[in-house]
Amino acid sequence: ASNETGDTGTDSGSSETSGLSGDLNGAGASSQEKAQGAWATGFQGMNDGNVTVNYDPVGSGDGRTNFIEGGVSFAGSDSYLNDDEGELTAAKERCNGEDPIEVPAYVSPIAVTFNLEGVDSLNMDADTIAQIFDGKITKWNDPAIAEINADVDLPDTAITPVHRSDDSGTTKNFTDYLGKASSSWSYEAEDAFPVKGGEAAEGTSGVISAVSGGDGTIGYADESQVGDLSVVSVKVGEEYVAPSAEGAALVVEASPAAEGRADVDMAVDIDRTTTEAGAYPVVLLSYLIACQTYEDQAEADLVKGYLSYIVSDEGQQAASEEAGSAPLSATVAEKAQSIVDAISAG
Amino acid sequence: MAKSITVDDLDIYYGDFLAVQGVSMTVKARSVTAFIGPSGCGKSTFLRSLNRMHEVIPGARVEGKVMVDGQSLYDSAVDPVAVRRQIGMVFQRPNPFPTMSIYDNVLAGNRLNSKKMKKAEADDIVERSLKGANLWNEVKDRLGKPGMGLSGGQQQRLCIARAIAVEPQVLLMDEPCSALDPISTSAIEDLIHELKSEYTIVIVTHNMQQAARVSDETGFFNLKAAGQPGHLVEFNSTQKMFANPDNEATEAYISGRFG
Amino acid sequence: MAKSITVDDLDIYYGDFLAVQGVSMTVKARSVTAFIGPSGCGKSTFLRSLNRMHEVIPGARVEGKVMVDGQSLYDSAVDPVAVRRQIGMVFQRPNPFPTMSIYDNVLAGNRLNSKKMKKAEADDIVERSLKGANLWNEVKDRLGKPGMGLSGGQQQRLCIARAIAVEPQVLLMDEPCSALDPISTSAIEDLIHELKSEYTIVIVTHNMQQAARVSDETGFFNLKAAGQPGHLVEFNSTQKMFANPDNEATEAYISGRFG
Amino acid sequence: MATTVVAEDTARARSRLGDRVFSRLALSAGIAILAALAAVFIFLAIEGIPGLAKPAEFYGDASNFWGYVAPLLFGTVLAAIIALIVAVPLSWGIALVVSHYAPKRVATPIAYVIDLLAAVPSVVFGLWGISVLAPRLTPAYAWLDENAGWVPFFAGPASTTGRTILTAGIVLAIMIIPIITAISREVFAQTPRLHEEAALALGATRWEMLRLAVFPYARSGMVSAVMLGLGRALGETMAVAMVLSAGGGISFNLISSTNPASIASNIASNYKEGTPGKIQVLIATGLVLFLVTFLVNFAARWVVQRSERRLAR
Amino acid sequence: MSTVTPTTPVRPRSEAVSFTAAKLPRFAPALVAVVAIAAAALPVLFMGAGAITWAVLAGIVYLVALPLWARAVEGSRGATDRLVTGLVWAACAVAIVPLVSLLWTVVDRGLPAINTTFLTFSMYRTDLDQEVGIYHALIGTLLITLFAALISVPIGIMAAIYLIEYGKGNRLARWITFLVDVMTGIPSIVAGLFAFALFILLFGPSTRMGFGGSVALSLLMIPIVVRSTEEMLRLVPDELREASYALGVPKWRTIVKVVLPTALGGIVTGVTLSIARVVGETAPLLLIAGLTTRTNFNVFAERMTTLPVLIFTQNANPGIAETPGGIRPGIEIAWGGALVLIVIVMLLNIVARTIGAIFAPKTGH
Ligand SMILES: Nc1ncnc2c1ncn2[C@@H]1O[C@H](COP(=O)(O)OP(=O)(O)OP(=O)(O)O)[C@@H](O)[C@H]1O
Ligand SMILES: Nc1ncnc2c1ncn2[C@@H]1O[C@H](COP(=O)(O)OP(=O)(O)OP(=O)(O)O)[C@@H](O)[C@H]1O
Ligand SMILES: [Mg+2]
Ligand SMILES: [Mg+2]
Ligand SMILES: O=P([O-])([O-])[O-]
Repeated sequence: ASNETGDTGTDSGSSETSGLSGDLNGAGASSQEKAQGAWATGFQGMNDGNVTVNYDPVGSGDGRTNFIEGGVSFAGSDSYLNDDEGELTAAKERCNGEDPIEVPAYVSPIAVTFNLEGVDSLNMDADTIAQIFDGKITKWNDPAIAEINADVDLPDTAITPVHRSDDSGTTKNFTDYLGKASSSWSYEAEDAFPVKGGEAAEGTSGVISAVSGGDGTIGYADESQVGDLSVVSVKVGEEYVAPSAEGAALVVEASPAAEGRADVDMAVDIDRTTTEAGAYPVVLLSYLIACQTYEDQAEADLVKGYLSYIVSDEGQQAASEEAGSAPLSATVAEKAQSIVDAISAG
Repeated sequence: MAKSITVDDLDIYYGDFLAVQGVSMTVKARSVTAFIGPSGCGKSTFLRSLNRMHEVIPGARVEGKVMVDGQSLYDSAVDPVAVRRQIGMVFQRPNPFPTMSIYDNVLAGNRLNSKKMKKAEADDIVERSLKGANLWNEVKDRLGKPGMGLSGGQQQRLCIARAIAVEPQVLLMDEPCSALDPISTSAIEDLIHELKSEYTIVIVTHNMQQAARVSDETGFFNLKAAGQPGHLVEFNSTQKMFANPDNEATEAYISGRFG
Repeated sequence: MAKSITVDDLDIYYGDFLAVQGVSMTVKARSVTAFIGPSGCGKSTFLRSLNRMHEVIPGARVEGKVMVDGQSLYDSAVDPVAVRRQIGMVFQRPNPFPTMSIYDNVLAGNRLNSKKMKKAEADDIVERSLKGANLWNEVKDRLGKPGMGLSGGQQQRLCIARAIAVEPQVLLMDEPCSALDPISTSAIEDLIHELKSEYTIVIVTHNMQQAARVSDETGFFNLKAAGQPGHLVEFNSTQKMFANPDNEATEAYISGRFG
Repeated sequence: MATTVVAEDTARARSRLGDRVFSRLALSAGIAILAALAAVFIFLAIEGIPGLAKPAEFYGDASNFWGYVAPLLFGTVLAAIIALIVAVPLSWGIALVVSHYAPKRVATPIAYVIDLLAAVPSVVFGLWGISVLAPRLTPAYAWLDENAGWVPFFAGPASTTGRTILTAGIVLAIMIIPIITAISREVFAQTPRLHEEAALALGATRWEMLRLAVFPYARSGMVSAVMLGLGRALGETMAVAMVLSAGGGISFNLISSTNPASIASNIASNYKEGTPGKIQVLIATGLVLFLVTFLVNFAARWVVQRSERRLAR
Repeated sequence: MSTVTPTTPVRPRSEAVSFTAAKLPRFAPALVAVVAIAAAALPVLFMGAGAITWAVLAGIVYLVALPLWARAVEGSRGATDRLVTGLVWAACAVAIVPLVSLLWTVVDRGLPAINTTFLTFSMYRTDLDQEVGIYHALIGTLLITLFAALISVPIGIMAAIYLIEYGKGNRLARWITFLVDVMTGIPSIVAGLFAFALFILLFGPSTRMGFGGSVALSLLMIPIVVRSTEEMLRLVPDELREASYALGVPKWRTIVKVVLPTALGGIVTGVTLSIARVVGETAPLLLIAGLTTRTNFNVFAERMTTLPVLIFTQNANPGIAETPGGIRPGIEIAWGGALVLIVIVMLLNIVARTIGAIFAPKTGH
């Protein structure tokens, strides 16, 4: 195509030109797709269009499998590697026995969004949200909701909770939040939505269409995709916090590292019960998974260059612009930068 | 109950192609009328216009008048289905229904009336019709077998049986014997003789002897030249036609005959 | 170049059904042999076994011997395709190729066998063959038009033209004139007369006069009873057959004749 | 001109060789299909059989594989049946309009427009199903719930978004209409004139002519067409995944938002986030679907053969 | 029916039936239609139902009233015929409605996206402000589908030839016919998984190639090609084959030169249909053909984007709109891509029909 000639984008505004060339292939979480598009664009611009980054949004699980089998150089994943099915060990094997790198790359608030005639915004605590999605609260004028929203005139409409029908990182993070922050949610955090019944929809865009297509619907989705729909402000400490990029980044920064992980592994267990002011704990955190060393020098350079661009200010800003994600906080970004900068050929 | 048919200045078209031009004649009730003429002169086409079978070909149409017992056949109020029920037809090529047994083929037309028929009555119709078509003896043991398994001549007789099974008023036959052997032909001719006391019969034939033998009146069709429409050259009593035709062309055609 | 055909105790089957039983005869080279007999007696079936067309029907097979100029037709070394190229056939029902023009239909046998031909040569073959089939005048202005647009009789003559265009050694004709008018029939009969000086011709016909007129020898087939296989009743010179047949059944059939 | 029936060796050899090569080619093509199918089956078996006996946590709510696959299977079959019930009469109707009712001027555009339908990507069917069709059907579902709630199919509560199994069935129906129509109209149109005229000359109305001459002739083609449509309905992935509000168990309730997923859509939805063990389970469900199409075709064939035998009497 | 003894030949019916006696006036359908529309308007007016309800009610009233009237005047046969005619046209109308709605939706939402940039640019960018297009996916779709057709059309047609011309009724042929039917039920996602597994096995884990997608699509195409071709070959009269054999034409040439051309119209329809069937497939392609922003002309190496995959991924992750409440860029690309895809198949259809018309049996003047 006429836009693919090598000299386009020289005025991309990137401060440095790393002078790399070749193809870099990744695969994984579809949540990262738009952000990956932005990163690829920036990285390709830095290298005068001599580089092509391909990212197959096949899903986190398949992305991890692909990475482990050596099909791609890096993976994007909504959950960190674990050894429930030996994936962590396998990834280590794939990386010549070295611990795989996992760095946070994409942070996005998950909005609880609803469509109810005459109502623009609502406050809810974790318990209320949990009971709604568990099918325990079935009317919008239920006392549990009415109590918190004294100044809203709630109709007697039935609540239709909308959840994801496909396995998804969003669901896992959302149910993780419900499980940890509320006392009434008895299910494990899982990719598959655990409650039978309710309305199910495919993908984030499916949830958005379902929510906007019915009256009295409520669902959860990546905040950047919510558009005109109303969102719930979630109780954090004593405040009700609307989803925001800053709030999301704050939570990630404040969350403890997962236990027993290597230095290069920045897996965190998000602190869903934080009471820090302004923090918004219903977040999705998506990682990049790569190796510390690659056999091929060119591959190592590309992975290193690309990942360090991603965690850089510039990269995070590009993703925020294109995909609406929350830029990593300075401390997290700094640590990630130091890890990816150590990628080498060996 | 048989009908007479009066045709007045009939033009028959296939789309833009004028196949037959300006035919006028009267087919008498309770008689046999034969059409003869060289191949391609429009005999089949004209015959098909007598029971509105012509119009089933896309683009085909007629101009002019066909009156059956005083009713105009091409009147807009006329139902072609009712016409075809009463003016039956046997085609040049045998066309039994391929998926039906011999028995069902004979009854195909009767079953359309969705009258529930008793088995005995149905058996009776089948037997009478097949006997009428001189096929009974050959197929009586395999009435349940498919009609397509018969030889060409047998198939044609099956089609004749099927046509007479619905007891039409007029019977149009387009070279019904061209695929038949002499014995079957003779049986059909006998049948025509028998039927004409009550039916009006129109038959297209290439066989001049057959025309002479079975028909009361004969029409001779011809083409003026290749590519030109066919037209009716002469229509006369068969006797006169074969003994002393009015028209030179007729004489030429009939005397150039043999067979 | 013509061939003689010797048939020895031939049984012909459709699956388990024995259609024709125990036929023996010799068809002389450079002569016309006619087969007559009532419908369904197996004339077509027998004819088709002479150029191995019978076996294209699933389950169909023969037992016995057919020798063409001393070569056994059903020998395993014999290629049926080669047989059919030299023993041509015209069918009871006209079957022009629907995708081809009149011109291409005539040349089908030549072209399909992938012979490369010059345009002039091809034109020549088409003209000769169509003239031979007495169709040239009617179609010479529309050679490029589809063959299916012709009337029934025209189509049949087209098929005859197609068969003689490949210049076979033997020509089998299954009631080639049953859809033809007298003028065309006469032309075909003339053609047969002409061709027999170089070809061996076998013709099935229902028309006793035709058999008498064109053939040198005649075979009479019959069924012993319905459901029984057909068999050859008598095979004799046509003259003898029509004047003074050996067999009573033949006499009965021929004298019960007309047409 | 050759003097022997056994024509020159070269010619014979050529035609023999041509025939041999061609028939071998044809045979190999047939065998290639068998091989491809066998390969798919072996692949499904190798990857899927371990998925039949995993620890219970792999099967969600169910305790074993069969409990997991049963509602999926039910959903697959239910959606396909709805699709066939809707699509088959419509398709045959359109095919008849095109082949026997409409004048050519009208028939050609209709046929053309229906063919276009075949080209619409599944994804777009899905998008259209969610954004256009489902909302239109919501009032109808509410009405059914109120007025026909006693019929188990319409037991309700009616979905407020309209993304029910009935909607999915209708979307599937629209997707298979072009397939069924295209093949049916070809076979309808191929009925020999001779037979149609035979029927008309007996005084048959147009419908009677269709029954007498066209349908018997076209029957095998009509069955093929339906089987092709059924195959697509059973195996359709994306449109169902997008339109259907899945996640329920076995239920004949057609208008609620709790529906069983179909096997194919379930694979597509859950494959991407799946861990290796989970994927084996999903592929095992694919194996089940494969076997089901096998059985359905077996049954269909049996029915057709029986009716043909009855016809031959 | 007269009571004749079985041996008497049949006689014409004694009652003379008029040709005109029993027929509804010509304007009857139109009249009933008007009345039906008016009658259906009543509940619409009083109960406030919408246009759809109105149309449905009117249709039902028409389908009941006209046959009933015909039954009274023409008898049951006429009534049945009219009912069927009504039903058949109704089926057509009912099927056209969603189609038109669908096409309208696609055109309405897709048209704004389409311009030269959209058609000639890929999605490869070096700057976020650069414009993008679907050229790469267009090429990918065309090539992958082309190769899928190159695999399936010969195999499918040859297999159908085997079934009809050679295998007629033998055990192997029966099995193939049966298994082809089974094959139609392979879900596209399974075809994709299969192709993916196969190519990984053959060429290593990092294999991504368009050809893998072609193989997956072939699995979906072949049964359609076989089935439709089979039906069309079955309809070629044996007389034609015999005519050709009788000219000394070998069987294979008869098939190639006589049988196939006669059936060509239908075969072409079947092939077009099969292409249309797979050209919109998403699931199998994402796995094995991957996704890239660049244009790739080589189906045998590297990732290749196709339109359906692009539509799917763009719709799933549409990004954020430039202005709040505006159309998300991915959504616009998705609908634009869908429109282009439909236009491609439309063109393909026209080409196929033209070919079909050129080679179709010529019956008229
Ligand atoms: N379906 C058709 N479409 C167009 N033209 C046709 C059609 N059928 C016949 N014709 C043409 O109409 C003319 C008359 O044909 P018709 O079949 O009526 O002749 P015919 O006298 O019956 O000939 P035959 O004795 O050979 O049967 C011929 O020129 C023929 O080519
Ligand atoms: N394809 C077939 N399959 C089974 N039986 C057949 C087949 N064709 C013909 N027959 C049977 O074989 C016998 C001989 O048929 P054939 O067509 O050879 O008779 P024919 O003498 O040519 O009759 P006609 O004069 O009517 O053409 C008949 O009983 C017929 O029913
Ligand atoms: Mg005629
Ligand atoms: Mg015969
Ligand atoms: O990003 P998802 O995994 O929720 O699609």
